[in-house]
Amino acid sequence: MTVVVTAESFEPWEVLRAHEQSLAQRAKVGACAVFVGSMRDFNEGDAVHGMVLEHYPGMTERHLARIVAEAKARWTLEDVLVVHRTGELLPSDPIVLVAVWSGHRREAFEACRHVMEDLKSKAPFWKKERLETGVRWVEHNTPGQ
Amino acid sequence: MTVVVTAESFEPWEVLRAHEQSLAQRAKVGACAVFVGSMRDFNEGDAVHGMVLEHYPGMTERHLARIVAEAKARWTLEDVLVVHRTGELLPSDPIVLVAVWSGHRREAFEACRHVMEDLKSKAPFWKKERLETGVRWVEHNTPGQ
Amino acid sequence: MAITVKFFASLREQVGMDTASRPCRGGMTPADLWRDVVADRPLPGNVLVAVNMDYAAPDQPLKDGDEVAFFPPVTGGAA
Amino acid sequence: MAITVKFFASLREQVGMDTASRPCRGGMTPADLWRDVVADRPLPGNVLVAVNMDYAAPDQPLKDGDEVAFFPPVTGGAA
Repeated sequence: MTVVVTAESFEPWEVLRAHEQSLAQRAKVGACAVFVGSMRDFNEGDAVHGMVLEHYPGMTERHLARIVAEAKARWTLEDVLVVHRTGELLPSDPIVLVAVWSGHRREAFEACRHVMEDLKSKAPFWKKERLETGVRWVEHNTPGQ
Repeated sequence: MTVVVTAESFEPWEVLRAHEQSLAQRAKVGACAVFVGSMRDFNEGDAVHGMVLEHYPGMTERHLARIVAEAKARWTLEDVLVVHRTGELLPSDPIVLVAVWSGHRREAFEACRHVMEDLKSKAPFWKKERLETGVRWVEHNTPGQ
Repeated sequence: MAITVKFFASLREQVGMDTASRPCRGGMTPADLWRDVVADRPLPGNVLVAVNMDYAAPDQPLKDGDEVAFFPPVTGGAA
Repeated sequence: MAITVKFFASLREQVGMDTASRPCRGGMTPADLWRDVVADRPLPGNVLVAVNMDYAAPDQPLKDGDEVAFFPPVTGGAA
């Protein structure tokens, strides 16, 4: 399992291609479920020109690793990959990637969605949006389930 | 929306990278959910060395397009991509790719899973496995939900 | 004109043909067509029927020019 | 030794500091620590507390050397 928190832009499909080459037992994998969250150019009715993603270094990595470990304990998974951006982002930049490899699709779907919801509700990240008229902190998350 | 049925091997992450470049409104997309199904080297306790995927040309494309259209009517989606292999496969070859782009993660997750389950239960594909001892038709699908 | 019949996958191997053609009789159904083409065994209960590439019931009336397919439960997608 | 205090995001901007340090008193809690550091306003009800990078209650007893963080509801991930 791999957790990456990075201030560098990342290309999710290239990250997935490279990571999959590293899987020890690719022919045990029948299913891979992936989620990619990216920055939209609008939110709550306003045009958004950019974003700063702040986080709590140390606690972030610790909690992402715990979320992934909990998923591996609950489902039968071959591998899990989580990548999360920090720093300055522009519209359509990838923010988060969650990928789960498993023998069967049910496990892959359920674990991927669970890791994503857990991450949103627990991992210490905060978004500050740059609007036409100034900046604002995002106050709450949209419900995902 | 795009549906591809192909006898050629495909690289899902490269297909996704290329397809995403074609999205008209990338900055409207906040969420992308993807499922990739690939060939395992075991099934029902037996080692599987290869597989032939037979389909009903014409009906396959027609039903995949209908499944995608139903998903677009039910959820607010920016785009949907479905790719399904036919012909001779080897272990770890990708079989199916379903990708859904949406403004929000709930829609992307739900639509991706729904399209995948619909595809499995309705699209006219049949798997014939090559075992150590000969060939056998796969008789039924594993439940996904 | 006539009715085209197609068989797929394990059913194709069992009946020993992939395509056939039969004249259309008034009120004919896929079940009737099966009896015309596969004389030696009844239509298995788990076999799926498509008429003109849409799923159909075995007792749906057919018309001249229809394409009828018989096939086993589908097994595409992933594990 | 002492207790390290960290503030993040909008809370960091509101209290006007990102890090502080305070001596540890016996039986001290994060709520006590907040009063020591942010004299002019009470601990907001929606503020989250972490002690040594684990979520904690505002009344959990602290010990010397702990790192205490105060921050608003988290908003990572995707739309």
